[in-house]
This record gives sequence, C-alpha cells and structure tokens, in this order.
Amino acid sequence: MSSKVMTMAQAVGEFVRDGDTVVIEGFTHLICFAAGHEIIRQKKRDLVACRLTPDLIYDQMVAAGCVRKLVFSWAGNPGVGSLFGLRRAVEEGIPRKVEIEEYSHFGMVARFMAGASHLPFMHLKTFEGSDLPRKNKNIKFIRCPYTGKRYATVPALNPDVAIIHVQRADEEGNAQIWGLMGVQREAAFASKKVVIVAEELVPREVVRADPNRTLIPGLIVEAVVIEPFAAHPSYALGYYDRDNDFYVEWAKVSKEKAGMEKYLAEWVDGLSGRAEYREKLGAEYLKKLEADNRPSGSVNYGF
Amino acid sequence: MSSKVMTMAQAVGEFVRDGDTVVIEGFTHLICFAAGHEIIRQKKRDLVACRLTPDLIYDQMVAAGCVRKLVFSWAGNPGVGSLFGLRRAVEEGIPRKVEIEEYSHFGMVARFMAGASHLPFMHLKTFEGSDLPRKNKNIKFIRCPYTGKRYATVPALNPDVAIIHVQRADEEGNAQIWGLMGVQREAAFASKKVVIVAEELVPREVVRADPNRTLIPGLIVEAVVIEPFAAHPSYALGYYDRDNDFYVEWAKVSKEKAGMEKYLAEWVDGLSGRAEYREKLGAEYLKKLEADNRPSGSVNYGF
Amino acid sequence: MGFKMAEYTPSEMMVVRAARELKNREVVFVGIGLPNVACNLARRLHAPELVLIYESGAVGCVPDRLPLSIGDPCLATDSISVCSMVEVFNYYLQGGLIDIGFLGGAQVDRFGNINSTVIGDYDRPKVRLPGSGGACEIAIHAKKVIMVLKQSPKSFPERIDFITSPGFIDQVNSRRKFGFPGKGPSLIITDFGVYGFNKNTYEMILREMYPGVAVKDVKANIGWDVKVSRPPKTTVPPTDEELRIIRQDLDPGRIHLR
Amino acid sequence: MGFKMAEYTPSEMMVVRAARELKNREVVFVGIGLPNVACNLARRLHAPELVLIYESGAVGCVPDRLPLSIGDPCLATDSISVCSMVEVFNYYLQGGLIDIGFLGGAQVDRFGNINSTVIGDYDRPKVRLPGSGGACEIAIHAKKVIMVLKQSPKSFPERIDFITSPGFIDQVNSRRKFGFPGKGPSLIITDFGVYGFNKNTYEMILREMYPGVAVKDVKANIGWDVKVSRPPKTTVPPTDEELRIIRQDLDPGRIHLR
Repeated sequence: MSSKVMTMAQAVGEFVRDGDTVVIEGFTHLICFAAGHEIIRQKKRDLVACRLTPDLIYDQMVAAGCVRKLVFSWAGNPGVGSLFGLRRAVEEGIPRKVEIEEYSHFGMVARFMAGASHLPFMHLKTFEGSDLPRKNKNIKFIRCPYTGKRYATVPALNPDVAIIHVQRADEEGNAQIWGLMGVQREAAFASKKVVIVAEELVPREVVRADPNRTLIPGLIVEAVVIEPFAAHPSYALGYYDRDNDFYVEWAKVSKEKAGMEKYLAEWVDGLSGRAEYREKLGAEYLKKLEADNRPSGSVNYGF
Repeated sequence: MSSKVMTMAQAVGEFVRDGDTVVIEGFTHLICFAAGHEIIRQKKRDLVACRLTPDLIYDQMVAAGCVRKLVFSWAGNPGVGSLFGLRRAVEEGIPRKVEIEEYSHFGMVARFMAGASHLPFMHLKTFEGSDLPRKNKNIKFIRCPYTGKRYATVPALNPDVAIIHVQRADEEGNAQIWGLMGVQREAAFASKKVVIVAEELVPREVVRADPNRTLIPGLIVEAVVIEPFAAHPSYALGYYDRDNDFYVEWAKVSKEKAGMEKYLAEWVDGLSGRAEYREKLGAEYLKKLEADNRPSGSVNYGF
Repeated sequence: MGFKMAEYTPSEMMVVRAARELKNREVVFVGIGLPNVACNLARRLHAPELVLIYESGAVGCVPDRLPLSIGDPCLATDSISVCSMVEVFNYYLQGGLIDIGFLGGAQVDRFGNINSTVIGDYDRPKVRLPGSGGACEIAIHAKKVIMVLKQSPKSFPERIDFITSPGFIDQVNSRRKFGFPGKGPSLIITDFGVYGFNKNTYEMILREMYPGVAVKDVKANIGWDVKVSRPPKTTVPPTDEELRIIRQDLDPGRIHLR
Repeated sequence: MGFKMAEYTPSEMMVVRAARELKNREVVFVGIGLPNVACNLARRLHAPELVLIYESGAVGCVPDRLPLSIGDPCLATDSISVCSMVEVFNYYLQGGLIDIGFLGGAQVDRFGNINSTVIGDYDRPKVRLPGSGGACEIAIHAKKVIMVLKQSPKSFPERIDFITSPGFIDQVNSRRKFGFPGKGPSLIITDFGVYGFNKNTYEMILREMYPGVAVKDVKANIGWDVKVSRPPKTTVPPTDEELRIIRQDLDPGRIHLR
C-alpha cells in the first residue's frame, strides 16, 4: 500500500485549483482552518466555496479575495454574531463582490446526500412558505408519484474537492471520526477529490480494530495531511477544546477591514504553515485547550 | 426515568397484533429468532412480514401460518439454498397461500429510508431493464426536475412494529450496535412502534460514554427485552458466532413439511421461551459459539 | 451570595418564561442563545428528562457548561446518541419526532413568520443576516414552535423583508394548504411579555405581560396595532431558585443574558 | 500434501479463472459462493490490495475464514470500514465506486440478462428462486460485471423466464437508452469455458474453453446456437499454488467447491 501522506502545502497546491468548487466541511467540530489558511497563502482565486456554515475560516477566505461565490445555509459567527468579512463582501463588494447561493441546513444536507448518492436531486419537506425558493431558482418542487403531495427538491452538490478534517487516519486515508460528524461523510463521498487532514496518523491496525468508526474509506481519498491542531479555533474531540474566546474575540478583530487585514498578514500570510501557527500560539495557550480524558470504553469485535 | 424492560412474551403480546405489518430486521447479523419464535408461540396471524432477506426465522413463521404476505428482496438460506417453508407456501399454498411483494435490496433499503424520513417515496437508479416493475406496481418512475432523467421510485415502508436486535441497550431502549448494521436504524425509525431486544442490559453511563455507537435512541422505543442468545442461529458480534452448521442443516430439517413441523413442535411450541431454548441447546453447544476477544480499543471523548 | 435576587433583567425573565413552557420528557430542538439557556434551566428544575436535540446531531445532551455554539463538544460528550446531520434532519426532524422547536430571528410579523435572512432588499441588502440554518424546516416540522426574541418596532414590523421560516404565513393559515406536519407557532416570548395566536385570524395576540409592563409600552414597541387579550395576565417573575441557577450555573460569564 | 495437484474440478477451474480476472486495488462487490472464493484467492496471489465490499456494509474485508454468508462476522471484524446498507447502496454502489460486480443466477440469456427470481410463471412458479437481492442494481451500476455460473441448456436457455438483473437487455444494448452508469456484462465464466460479448450484437461469444473441452460439448450445453471466437483460446489450467490455496485455506470443508 502506497502512502498518500503529504504536507498541507502540497495537498492544497496539487488538489485545489483556481475556479474550483471547494468544500471544507465540519459542523463546528473539525473545521480545517489550516487548509483555509493554506488556500489564502497560495492565493487561490475564484473559488466556489461551499459549506453549511461559513464560519470564521470562510470569512477569512472571502476577506482574502479567494472566493467568487458562496454556497451555504447559515453564515454567522455561531453564538457571537456576524461574519464581517463576508458582510463587507456581500454588502459592499470588498475586496470583491461575492455571489451567494443560499439554502437551509436541510437543503444543504440533502444536496450533499444527493451528491454522495450520484442522484441529480433529493426531495425533502421544507422551503414552502419561505421566500428562499423565490431567490434561489435551484430550489424546485415535484409531486410524489404515490400521494400527489408536493415536495421541494435541491440539486446534487458535487464539489471538485473536499477537505475533511478528522481525528485520525491511516496513511491510505481511512479516516475515523467520533463526536459530532456533521456531513463530513456526505461531503467526502459527494466530491470528486478528497483531502483528509488528520490530527493523528495511526497504523492500519488501529483502524481495523474498530471499523465502525471509519467514516471515510481510503479508496475515495487522494491525499492525507497529518497536522495537529489544524482545526483551531474549531476543535477535535479528544484532542483539544473549542477556543470559544477566539470566536468571541473575532468580532472585534474582524469588524473593520484593517483589523481583518492585520490578522491575515500576521497569522496567515506571515506564517509558513500550521507548525509556525502552533508555535506562535505558544505551548501554554495550547495546553489550556488540551482535552481531558473521557474514555469511550472498548467493545468486542470477536466472534 | 421509567424502565421499559419486559419479557419477550409481554412485548410480543402487547405490541404485535394480528394483521400487523411487522419487521424483524438484521442482515445476517442480529436477526431476532427469539422474537419470531414468540410470534409463532402466540399464534399471531395474518402478518405482513417485511425483511430484506426472509431468513430461516421467516421460513418458520410462514410454515407456522403466521404470515399473510411477505415483503422482501432476497428469500433464501444464505450460502445454502432454498427456504422450503416459504417455497411450499408460494408454490403450493401450504399451510396457506402467502402473497409476495418483491423488490431488490436497494429498493427495500430505499423504502426504509423513505419511511424513516417520513417521505412518501424515495428515488433510486435501479429496476429499469428488469421485469420487477412489471410484477410490482409499487415500483414507479419519475423524471428529475433538473436533468429530465428517469429514476425509479419505491413507496415508503412504515411497519406497525419493528423488532430490532442489538448488542446492548439501557432500560430506556437506547440501543448500541457494532459490526454489521444492516438497516436496523432505518427499520426502527420507519416503524410506528419499536421493540428492542438486547443481548445485554447496560447502565445509562455505558451508553453515554460512547454515544456514536447508539444507533437507536430510547425516545422511539416502546419495549426493551433482555434476552441473551436471542439471535441464534444468527449472531451477535462480540457475544457469539453465527451457527453456520445450523444454516446448513436447516436445508435437511425443513425440506419436507413433516421435518419442519417436528422442528416447530420441538424447538418453538414445545418451549416456553429463550431460556428453555438455551437450556435445550446446552451449555457445551453455546460454549462452542462463544465469541473470542477482539477489543476495539477506546477513544477519547474529552474536551 | 452576591446578587440581590428580586432584581432581574428582561433576558432573564424571557429565559425563565420559556423554561416554564417545557414539559418533562418533551423532545426539544434547541437553538443557540437564549433557548439554550431556557432548556438547560428547565432540565435543572421541573424537566430533568427533557430530551435536547441539536441540529449538529447530538441527541439527549447533558451539557455541563453552557454551549456557545450548537456544535460545542459538551453536547456530544455524555449525550445519548450522536448521529450525522443526514439523520438528524431526515429521521428526527422530518421524521416527526420533535415536540418543540425554538426559534429566534431578526424580525417577526403578525402571523409568526420569521426573517433571519436580510434587512432591506435581498440583492442589495442593508444588513445581511446569517440566513435560515435549520430554522425553515424546524418551523415546518416541529409540532410546536416557540419564538424568543426582543421586541421593538424594528423587530416586529408590519411587514418583514423576507420570510425565512414560515409561521402561519397569512390570515388563512396557508400551512394547511402546504400540508405542513407541525402546527406552527404557539408562543412568542419577548422582553415585554408573551404572545399567542388567534385561532381564527392566526394573528399574534398579547396574552401575558411581565410585572411592571403596561399595554402602552407593548404597543409602542411593535409595528402594528397588536391585539391584546382582555385582560392580559401578569407573568410570575423569576424565582430566586431560577435566577440562582441561571447566574451561578448556566451563564456565570453573562454571555447570553447581558 | 494429500492431493494430486494436476487434477481439479470444474468449479475450481471457474474460481481460478475468475480470480485471474481481478486486478490489484480494484474495488469488487462480492456475492456469496464461488465469487467469494475467487476474490479471496486473488487477494492471496496477485491482488493483495483488492478491495472487497459486501452488500452487508463491510468494506475492505480480510476474511480469515471463507464466509458462508455475505454477512458473516469475519467480514466486519478487521475490515476497513463498516457502514449501514443505506450507505453501501447509495454511496458506494450508486455512487459509482464499484469496479467489478460478481453475479450468479439460475438462468442467463444470450444478452447477459440474468434470472434469479423464478422458473416458470411468476404468479404460478415452478420453482421460486431467492430473487434479486442486490443483483439488479449491481448489474446496473458496477463498471464491469462478471458472471459465474454452471452451464446447461436449462441455465442458458434461448429465453429466460424473468429478467431479474439486466445485462445488455437486447441486440441494441438498451442499457444506453436507460442511461445505466455501468458498462454491463464483460465475462461469463462457466464450467466449460469463458464467454465475452460481441461489440455490435451484444451477444455472448465463446472466447475460451477449458483444457479437454470441445466446441460440441459447449454447444450441447447451451440453449441456442452460440457464436464462437475463431479459434477459442484454451484456458491455462489451475496451478498447483492456486489449488493449494483453495483446498487448504479457502474451502477445506469443500462447501463451495464440490
């Protein structure tokens, strides 16, 4: 078995092209900030950036001018408020106009389901009575062939590349997740290429000892990046906590264009990669976020 | 929290009514033979019995005259050959004519998905070019509102009751499975009532220590039956192996009507329940099937 | 203890009122912010077996800190079940298992329709808001919807700029035409009082006011001539116990209840 | 070692021939019986990284015994991933990840259509067979389909009684009309030899015969005047190594290869 392990710079360099439809998923949990920073650093342009919740990392990518269009269902700083980088782009066209294509969470989930299932659409009960279908012509309606009832449909979403953060993976990209799973599996199966970013590289035997935890099989994976703390200020359950203070602070940091630019210069473009980022945060800071120990217990796969 | 734990006799007595649409799921793994035996013992009648793979237990239920109609996708003795009880019913009307409604596996999976999702139908790419839609008018076709392409549809399956075997559950019915999962989750969510049969009752803390293993939440569960070895000759990973010899032997036992009747008299109607069944099999027999130890290892849920 | 219990903020009153609405064993789809606090307050008081479900896929959560986000690790750890968002939206929400959905928003109209998308024109927004998230489908599927938001003429205008999540839609309750499984909005809890809906006109109607609030205060802070129950009840103020739990345990940093 | 290696059964030849068709790293959707043995033989020889997927939801299996059923515990334990059948059918099979689907059946016609449903009339069956299982969708989605079944005039009739799983359907290859993602049947391996399909007529054509088999034997055991490549190749007989692995490791009880 040949290893797919490479650096983040290699993975983003090789698998994210200008103009690509890109998804960095992760619902609060396992959001790969390190990948977003590398995309900014490599000055990728004209991306169609998809995600249920354009979080701080998409705010930064938009502010850095990487994004042409945003496909999403909830664009905010969770529990805090606005994403100011994104608002500047949408409301004022700074640094460039960003087109938006908007669904609800269920709509985006269904788009990824359809994409992963190689179906051109999925139907679901939502959107009626809402103004969303008026503003998004990709939302259509069909009738059930059995009951005649009306259901909304969304088109499949099949990104060019998915960057999926996980807790652990082997060198072929068999990737395991526990805690919140979001739509990591569906985003991966829906995408043409998958880059796995893992907190930890584990031997194949660790994966095989608990195959029910493998959410994404190596056979759909192009590259494996091993990068501890790659999700900060998001989190990786069992590795480090969510940096809630960072999310609260972000409102101040990003509120003005200048603050945002200063942050990007200092924390993204000014650093070579996640190793320097960890160093800059400092051992003490990281230590504070370190996970405590809550073992799952073991089950028996014997027969 | 009030306990839902009861005996198999109580659970089947209370939750399976004559004429019900019933599903005892489990794809090779975790097939609840004990529930099927209790259904036979309580002489339930006119059941619409659903399952992807009507296995030996449905063969017995059909032979015992419990079943009016069978909804399925593969009716055989896996790796061995025919189900003779079922064939006698379908080919000769013994002991009664059994109606059949037939899909493919994917078709049945999609029916349970739709049922669990409270959608009246699911679409999928299969059935075209096959004679199945000619013989099953529930299979229809729709056109994709985006591409104009044709997809098959199947109607939702929403059984009256699902009996779902699992490895372990707490007394509220929060149920955990590892190894093959089949469509246990979808069958449970699709059904109006759910009976969980578990090899082992565990404290709530065991469930909470590893919530990603919980396939079925107690909030959809009516009854919890704790019954070790309730899946024999099927198996429960980590508890006991599949009794392959039994499956091979079954061809001989069931080939003639008399053999089938003798088996039912001796092993079902002649016993009060699973405790006596275990006793009759004998400690030595059970010992041979006992699982060896292949620990999954533990993960950290700390933050 | 350092606080004077008799005093409380309008946010605290809102949370307490919302918490009282929750019955033990109900299944609640929880949003961020005040609803989060309300659910956790109810869980510590009269509804210890309230089942909390978050759209992040955590079911039966027992958060040991107040989650800032609906994907906080404390929601997964020690929960009853964690599933993917495919399952939480298809099997739990669309599957009809949610008794109560909590929703907030920037604007609500008289029929309980919610705007959390945009102020101004969609294509040339004055303020771009976060958007639906799961709100649109929660509004459609939850058996009952409770809204929690602060009241002003801006947040309760005559017409909202965008319907993100349908309430009753209009005066004939078009929910029925669309065949929505959920019954629609049941309560709106603001910082002035509590509204229900008229069974015939599907319009908001003031049912309760907080101690010290007058009808004219309410009317001055809403964008139309709102109907009032005669007479509106006065809401029982927060008890010392309720305030103690909120201030000591749930939001000691006062992030949510400034 | 007790066996005389030069002798082998037709079943062994079939399994060996099928195994040789599998390339390392291909993703194979495995059925019960002979295909199971063939995949595991290939894995021990030239294709150690063959990815075995079973419709039961086990992916990347390394069975340490020959599974009697496609849901045997040895398939889950030590596999790379176990998922629900929702995922295996939607994301793997319909998702287009399967390189090779193995199928058997009771009857096959000249266009590679398979019957595993019924002999005689559907509503008044002479013999009721198990039905499709996953075969119908495997036939539609797998990039390539390999069929393995014993040959007789009954199993290869002029017309089959029921199409369970579509091959090329007819002489114009109606797969294209239906927009099937998979290319359709590529090989049929019987106990006499190996068939391919004509690129224009989509009809079975004999490409290889096993050592000692004559064209007249083949023709006597098929329900129509089958086309024959000129000249058909002679299949390389099983090697000692292949036979040793089958007999010692894979099927010592000779359950599958009587």
